[in-house]
Amino acid sequence: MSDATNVPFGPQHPVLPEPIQLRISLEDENVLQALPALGYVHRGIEKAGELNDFQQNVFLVERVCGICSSIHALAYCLAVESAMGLEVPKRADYLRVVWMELHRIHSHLLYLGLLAEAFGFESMFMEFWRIRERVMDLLEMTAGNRVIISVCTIGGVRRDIDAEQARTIREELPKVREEVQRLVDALLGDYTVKRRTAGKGVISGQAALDLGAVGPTLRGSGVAQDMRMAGYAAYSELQFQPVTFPDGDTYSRTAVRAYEVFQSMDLVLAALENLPEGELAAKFKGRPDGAALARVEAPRGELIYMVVGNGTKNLERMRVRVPTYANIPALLSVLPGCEFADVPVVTLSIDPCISCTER
Amino acid sequence: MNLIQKARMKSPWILHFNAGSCNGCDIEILSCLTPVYDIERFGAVNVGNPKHADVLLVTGPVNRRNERVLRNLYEQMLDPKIVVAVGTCASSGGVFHNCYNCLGGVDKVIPVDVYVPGCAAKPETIIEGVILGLEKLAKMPAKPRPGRTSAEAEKVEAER
Amino acid sequence: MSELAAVQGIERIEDAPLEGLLEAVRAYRDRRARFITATCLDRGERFEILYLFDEGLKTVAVRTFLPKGQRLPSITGVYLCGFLVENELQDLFGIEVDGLDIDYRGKFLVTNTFETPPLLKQTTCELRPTKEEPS
Amino acid sequence: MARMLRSVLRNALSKPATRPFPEAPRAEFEKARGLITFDCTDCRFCGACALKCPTGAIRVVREERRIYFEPFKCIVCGACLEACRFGSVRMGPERRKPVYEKPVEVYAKPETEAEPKPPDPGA
Amino acid sequence: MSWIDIGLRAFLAVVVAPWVGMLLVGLDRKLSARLQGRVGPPLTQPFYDLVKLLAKQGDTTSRFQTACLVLFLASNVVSLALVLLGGDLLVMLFVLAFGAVAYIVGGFSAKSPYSQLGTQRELLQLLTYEPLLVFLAVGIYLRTGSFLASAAFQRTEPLLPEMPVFVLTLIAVFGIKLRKSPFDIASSPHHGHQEVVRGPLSEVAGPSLALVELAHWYEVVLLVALASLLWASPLWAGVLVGLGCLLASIVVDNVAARLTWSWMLRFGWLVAVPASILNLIYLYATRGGGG
Repeated sequence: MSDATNVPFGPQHPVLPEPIQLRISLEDENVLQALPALGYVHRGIEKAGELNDFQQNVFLVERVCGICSSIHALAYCLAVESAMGLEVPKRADYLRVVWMELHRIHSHLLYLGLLAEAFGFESMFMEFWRIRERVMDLLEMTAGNRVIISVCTIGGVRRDIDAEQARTIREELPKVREEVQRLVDALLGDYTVKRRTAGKGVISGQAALDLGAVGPTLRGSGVAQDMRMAGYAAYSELQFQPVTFPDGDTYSRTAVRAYEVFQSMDLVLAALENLPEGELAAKFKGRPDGAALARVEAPRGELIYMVVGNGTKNLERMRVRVPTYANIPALLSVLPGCEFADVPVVTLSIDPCISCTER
Repeated sequence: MNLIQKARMKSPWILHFNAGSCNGCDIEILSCLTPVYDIERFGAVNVGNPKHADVLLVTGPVNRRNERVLRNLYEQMLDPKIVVAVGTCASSGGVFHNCYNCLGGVDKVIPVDVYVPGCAAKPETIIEGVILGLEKLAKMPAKPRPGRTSAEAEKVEAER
Repeated sequence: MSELAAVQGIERIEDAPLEGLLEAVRAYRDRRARFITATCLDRGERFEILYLFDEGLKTVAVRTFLPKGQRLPSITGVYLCGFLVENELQDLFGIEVDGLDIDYRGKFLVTNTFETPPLLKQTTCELRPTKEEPS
Repeated sequence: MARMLRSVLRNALSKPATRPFPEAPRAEFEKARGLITFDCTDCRFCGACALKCPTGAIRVVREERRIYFEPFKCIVCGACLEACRFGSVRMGPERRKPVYEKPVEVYAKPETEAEPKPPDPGA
Repeated sequence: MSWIDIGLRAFLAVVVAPWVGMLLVGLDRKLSARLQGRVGPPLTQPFYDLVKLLAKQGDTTSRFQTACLVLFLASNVVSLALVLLGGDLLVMLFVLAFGAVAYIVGGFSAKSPYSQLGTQRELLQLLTYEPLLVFLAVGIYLRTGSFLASAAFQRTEPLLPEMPVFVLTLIAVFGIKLRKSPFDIASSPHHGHQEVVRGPLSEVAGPSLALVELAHWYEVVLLVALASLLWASPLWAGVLVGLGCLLASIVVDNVAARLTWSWMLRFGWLVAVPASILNLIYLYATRGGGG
């Protein structure tokens, strides 16, 4: 076997929950080259965003990606609000933080489980997803739906968290935290896990910046950059320090996400603690006229929405730049030279979200 | 109920294909496998290989590029088989009804046996959907159909 | 409206002529700015293209105007990671990009089965393919 | 590995986390977004719900004084609920069940209920 | 051995064993589920899987591969019969290896790249566990003076206390043969959450896949029988040793990630083989004492 074998990795592949195709050339079990073939999830949401009413778009953009759905909605709402010059009530800002961070917890737990499954650690996958269900219950209790929680609306939020629910969250999160702590210790301290992740797919900090990487991929390479530092919603009033790990390998990226789970729990509790009274959503008249750009931190990294309004109920342009889109070049730069067995692990280490990427 | 019907009811092997979904339904399908819902109680396992599967769970509104992939996967599955469209998008296109690259529902491409509602479909509903589909699967004829010739199989493989 | 006056959330927009685009982008590269993405708007006669960069959590932009029918120089020589978005421009706006590092030739996200590129204003909602996708 | 060993042994010795479903389904959350139904008693057939619906699941025919609702297009976002000024849209926490055929639900004013329903347009 | 005895044992090996194997496989799945905090499938699940696979229509597996799988199944049955009839362990190993090679040849005959890659890994697995089994046979020979399984069965003293390393290598062999972490390199059982999908079985479908499932049932019983040679009298102690090895491999499966083939080869040849040899040296040196 001296000549290269071509393996079409995907679009339907059990390790990948989503249809992306990586065309991989292998020499024995070593990857020579990997190129993505996209387009299996491209729906045309940017165009649909111009055809819909700008308020209906909130529901559309939530479905760009189901895993970070509410964060998409938040980014869109922030962009439209800033284009319209709307002031969001304080309570809505804090409630947004609660939901966004709950969403981040569920997304990161999902990632940790999927990564474990990528290297055949079934029981670890099951454990993470078992705990994740408790966060999903919190989301369903407060927002009425498990995955696509649909809480953001232009001007504020659509639902309230009452005292009873806030108490449930405050009681539940420390228990979840304890279990996650135990599992994260088991995951990050495990010999077999270290063998499969440490030193795999190394991206240096400078390379990550040059390739435009964002989010945990960037922070896993030791670059402390997190859009929450920019202080949208209520983040400016909450204590916030980005989590970084220096090594730039799969292990570091996993560790960043693991510790961000704890950080998010702290943020949820802090936001509930300081939850001000007040309106849920600002009333508004009129339509967006003018352009605005909003950058928020989704679980996978920096998410950017740019809206251009023209004074009608339809937008002139809705532009979405999602985190995975920015992380793919970094992924492609590390795949050549990997073993084939490491391809799923390294691919998952950027936590790819293809439905985001292709919109 | 004879033995074969009972075995079919008790051993649904699942293939999951994401035909352009937002991931919401996909993670809910994965949730079905996990301890809280544990679909393996019903003998279901996610096999990830069309040749082994009995139940095809499709999510998403089906876009132009994966239409062919979906059709091939359906072709490669051996009879008897059922198709479960999971979620609103897979049933009718849902929120993507005016997206240019979407066909709007799995039933535009392959015959669908069960529609599972929800955006995203809840794990309980997905389990109910699979069970509902199995009732249909068990009743399918047990008569063997001549297998695909190897030349045809190769053609399908080449297209994949 | 044929061009953006100002964009909320973008610190400054620097106009660059088409031939000076690469130089302007390279200046950001030299300042170690992180390339975010490019955004294209269909402005009738021409395209308005914004290249967004991150400088310490601030967003800055280089803007250029591309008359329809002309070719766009690729920035992949400066920022390699631009290849994704430039392929997207080819697909969705029908812009031809010169010197693209990894070129999918208009088959990146969609195969060219539409009469007009999907994101152009003239393309309407009832967009259906005009020919079969080549297999 | 030792830590994981403790974890799996604890699992083996304690009750499984699995919810008994479908034998004993768990109650839905009070505020769950589930079943959308229409109550046409006060409905003016203004079509605000259909206009706000992001998926086109609702079709209001004023002349027939009927609402055609396709539940398998509905994403249960609740936009219709917020749009309706007459309280005609209801949302309950129940889950909608999977089916073999996609139905089209037809709603009319209670007094016109006696009339024969027109054939389903989507069926 | 009388003819009745032989007939009874053959009946045991060919007819009763698969049912036992089915229950063991079911137990394996149930236990794995419980370790993961789930309820898991019923014990008889493998049986329903088999019936369903047999009733599937339109097998797309190539005839050649199906023939290879029939050989694989047959070799497993014959190997088991050889052990239960007290036959020569070396012959048994040869037959077993023959079946494994048939399986590999079948895997290589399929065109899919997953099948190709998976089969290469399968070959490496064969290279890892085969020497361990040969050393086990040699160990038994050094104590009983014979390669016949019957010699081990008739021995009154347990072999285990003098051959502790072989229990560990057997657990590894269980892991490799039953496709468990960290050795589930070529294919994973039941769920193909693997970069090579289901490796050599990627192209196998319907009734042909049922053959593999059936062969798997025999395989489990065979492995338990091999382990039970280490404590052959009373026989229930041996069976307990076998089940203990199975249990250990299930637990290891649930506390370890899948590793790579290079790790497996290193483990096999740099750890397990030298340890086996050390144990053999000890057995050789104390040859007179044990008798």
